Amino acid sequence: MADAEPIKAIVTPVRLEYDFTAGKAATLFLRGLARKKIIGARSGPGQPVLVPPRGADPRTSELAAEAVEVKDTGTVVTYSIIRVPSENIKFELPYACVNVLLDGAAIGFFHVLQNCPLEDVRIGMRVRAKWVADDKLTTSVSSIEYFEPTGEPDVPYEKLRENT
Amino acid sequence: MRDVGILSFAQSNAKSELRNEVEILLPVVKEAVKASGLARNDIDFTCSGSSDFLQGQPFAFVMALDGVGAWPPIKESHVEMDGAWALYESWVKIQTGEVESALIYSFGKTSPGDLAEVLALQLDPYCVTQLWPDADSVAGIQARLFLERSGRSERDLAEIAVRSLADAKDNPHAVAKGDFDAAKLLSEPYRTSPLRDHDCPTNADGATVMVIASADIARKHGQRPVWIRGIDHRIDPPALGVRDLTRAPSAEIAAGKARVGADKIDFAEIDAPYTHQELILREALGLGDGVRVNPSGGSLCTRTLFSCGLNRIGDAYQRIASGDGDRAVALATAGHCLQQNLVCVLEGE
Amino acid sequence: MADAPDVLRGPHVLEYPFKRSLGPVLSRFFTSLRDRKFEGIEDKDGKVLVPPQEYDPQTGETLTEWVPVGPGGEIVSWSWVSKPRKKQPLDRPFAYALIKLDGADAPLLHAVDAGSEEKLSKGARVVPRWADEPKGGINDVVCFDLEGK
Amino acid sequence: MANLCGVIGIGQTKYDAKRIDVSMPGLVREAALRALEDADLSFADIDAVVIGKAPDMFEGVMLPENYLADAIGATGKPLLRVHTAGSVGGSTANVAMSLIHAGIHDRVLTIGWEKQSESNAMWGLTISPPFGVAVVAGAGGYFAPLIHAYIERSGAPEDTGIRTALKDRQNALLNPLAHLRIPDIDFDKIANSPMLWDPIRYLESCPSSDGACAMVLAREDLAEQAPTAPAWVHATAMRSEPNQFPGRDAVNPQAGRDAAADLYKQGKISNPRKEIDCAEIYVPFSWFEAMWMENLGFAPEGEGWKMVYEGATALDGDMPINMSGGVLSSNAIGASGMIRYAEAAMQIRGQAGEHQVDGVRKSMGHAYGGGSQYFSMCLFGKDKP
Repeated sequence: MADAEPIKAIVTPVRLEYDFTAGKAATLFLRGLARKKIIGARSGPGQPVLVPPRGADPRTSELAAEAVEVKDTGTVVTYSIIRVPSENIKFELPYACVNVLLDGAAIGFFHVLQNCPLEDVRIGMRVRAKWVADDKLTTSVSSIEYFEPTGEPDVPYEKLRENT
Repeated sequence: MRDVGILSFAQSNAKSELRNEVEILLPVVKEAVKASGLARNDIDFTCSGSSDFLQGQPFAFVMALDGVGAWPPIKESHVEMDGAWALYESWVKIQTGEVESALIYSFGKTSPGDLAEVLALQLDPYCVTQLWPDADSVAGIQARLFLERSGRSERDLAEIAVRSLADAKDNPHAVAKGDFDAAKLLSEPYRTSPLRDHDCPTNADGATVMVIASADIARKHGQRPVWIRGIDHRIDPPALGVRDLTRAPSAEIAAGKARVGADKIDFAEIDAPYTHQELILREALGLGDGVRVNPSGGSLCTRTLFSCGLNRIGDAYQRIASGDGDRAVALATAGHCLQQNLVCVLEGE
Repeated sequence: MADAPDVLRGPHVLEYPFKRSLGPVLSRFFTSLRDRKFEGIEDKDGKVLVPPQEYDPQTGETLTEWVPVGPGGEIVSWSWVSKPRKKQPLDRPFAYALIKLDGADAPLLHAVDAGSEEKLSKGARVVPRWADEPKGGINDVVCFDLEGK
Repeated sequence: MANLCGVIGIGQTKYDAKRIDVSMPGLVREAALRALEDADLSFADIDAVVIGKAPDMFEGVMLPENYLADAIGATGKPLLRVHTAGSVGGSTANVAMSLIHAGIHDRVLTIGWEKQSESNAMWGLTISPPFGVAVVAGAGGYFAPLIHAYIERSGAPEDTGIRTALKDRQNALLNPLAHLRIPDIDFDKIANSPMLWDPIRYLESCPSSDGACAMVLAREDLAEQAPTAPAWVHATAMRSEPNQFPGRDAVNPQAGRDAAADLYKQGKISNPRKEIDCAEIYVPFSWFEAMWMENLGFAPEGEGWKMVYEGATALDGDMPINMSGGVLSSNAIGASGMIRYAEAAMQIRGQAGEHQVDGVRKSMGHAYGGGSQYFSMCLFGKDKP
């Protein structure tokens, strides 16, 4: 024992369990996903629709609690091709991570894009949510398996600039 | 030093809160801003306090910006500490002359995690955390040493709990409250000896918000100005075996710097999560037996971690503002066994 | 949103095996523990600290004087845990205690397996119960037992 | 501002992927002691400590500064812990400076640190709550889309990022403390390095480092007595804005523009590119140099990439940026912002060794964090303001 190597490092495992609460606005959104609907929220009529909603309109800090359904189609406002592995991420590498401005929403929504060659991914591309099978729908963003191209003509960048 | 006055204070405390931090903060910020008489955009500086580990999510304070009026961009800072230290940073900022007013907020959710285990991560990560001592046991070790040194009894501790719970009845924001009998409490089993349930804090979820300003603005506010007459904070060494756990030298130094003893203290609001800690802090602050402590019920009845220190200062402010006393001391604590303390002396005009 | 739905809740687990490099002081302390020996370090006032601190708690000066201590010691203070948690060192009621090892001045926090709280007192003598296969770490000491148990 | 503040001591650790030779206290202390040595002071001379780091989850210790109190000589003193995401190293220093400006303390020690090897930054940055799906892989996953948007807007040539990376990696060879020092670095080596998050290549990304950086600050009369002439603080600025909202320009954020405007106004700077001699800017991914040149007003909007192309940001250019090798060469997250400040101050004090720019009279430090939401900046001068 005496001539064993000195201890230079120790491993201290930490495992903490939390009972996470989603909050009111996010609950509306998540319950919508289980019904194949994308529900955003706004602070009042004429105000921008936030998806996913976090409870407030960040520009005004007014409560954004009015539920508004948006479409499951949208436009890629920006993207990245992910080629680096990361813990907690389940997609096969490489994959396209896209920020989608859903039709009817005022802020972009991050998800993955599939059924599209990586070299074709571009800003302005029209996409649609691919939902999981009805019996797999849950109160989770994973109810949307991925986004895929619709084949519609691209939206010119100038129209999107505000949202990048 | 420039005179700095408190313009308003608002709080939200609940045993368990299902809203997210944005949803909790938003109405409390609105209430405090409205009561300050200032428009949100006219408040020069913003500073917040919170801890990522309570929720188990890094950067919780980043999302909180949605609910606190951060557009157009604000001069803002965040301490990974109780909001009382955010108040300190804001007070310093006003002292520099760069700003005239500040919004301070803090939030904490103790309910999502197993707090006893979460707080073990605050101990020595090499030699102590892996034994997973829960916070109540660590406080119990301190309590036993204190009772032995001071000659106080478990009955003295129970009476602190009885008094705090009774006082909390008048505080609509208090989470635990009611009429209890010391003898009956003492017949209950120990939780972590020598502490029983009544000696340990009732943890809560919530937020606190305060608005402060320099003298000219504070005087225009209309209601009785309440001034921050002294504010200071200090820290003791971390190792539990190294310090005298029966005393809080950091609180003592801070009390001296904040000039607690310069004049008569009418009452105190002390962030003492455990009954015996109130007695340790009473000594450190040099408070006589006649000084009323924690008319709000204190952190024993409502401990919204990372928010309850600022909450005590806010409670003291509200009491003075409403005319119930002229000079008060408030204390916020952090770390195990009162390791770090902030002392704030408030005075009504 | 008058008919706000019941707010969703779900389990969230934060888990990581943090790897801690030790530096010279903790490395020596844990290596000694692996060899079933306690060592402390002297602070600037000549007090022996266990676990060893890298720096003087009051002045921040570097500490270098090692002193063998223990293995036995006495209880300075304790708190009785009647309902142990899963992560805690023992699965039956036990005490967390500050233990002053023989030759040390500052006490060390560890668990004491006494069976019942009545057997504990200030000054009670304890001895370490070593792990079957010490690996170098505070858990090389499973807990302390009352001496002569 | 009422009271002047000077930087009189600077200390940094050697940055490395894994500083397995030290504990957390040992790491932080290495920087603190070097800063004290530079100022010819000891812990006893320090009135207060202001410390910053990014999320506690990186090390798995809650409020680690409480555990570190004696290692950093804070016993019996005020100890403040700042956390403003990636900008924290800068904002920590700003808070420490405000203690001197306010006349509250005479000498303050400020420290930024991170020991990322205790866990894994990619884990720490992708912790996501239930009901979500992690799609954004680490910081690169978040910032790569912004770079795409920048390219789309500005028409910047696609090798802009490679050029910045080459410049920073060459500068790092002149800085003995830098984590990544690649002796045979050249354009092709960067261009051929693996693409991680399009358009960010491996060698266009910051590493994950262990390290700490510390500064000793002092009030005017004490700073004048320092063994090495101080870098005077001419101005500090901080701004924050929400993460995501309709119409938010995340490529050229308003908070950054406002902070820069505030800094220049306080520092009486009318033409930053002319009047500031060099700057250390927070560039964790190569393209951000071009983007921040615009945000900081060194270049007109859409033309930041031209400064990179023209070599203006090189060590011998008219606006040297990241002489130390920058965040691309050493990234201990909680320290990174303070390193920017410290390196900018070292340029004023003539302490930058092989990466020293001649005749620096004014320099700037910059940090940002969150989703390009948090900004902190500092302007230093050789002369008093």
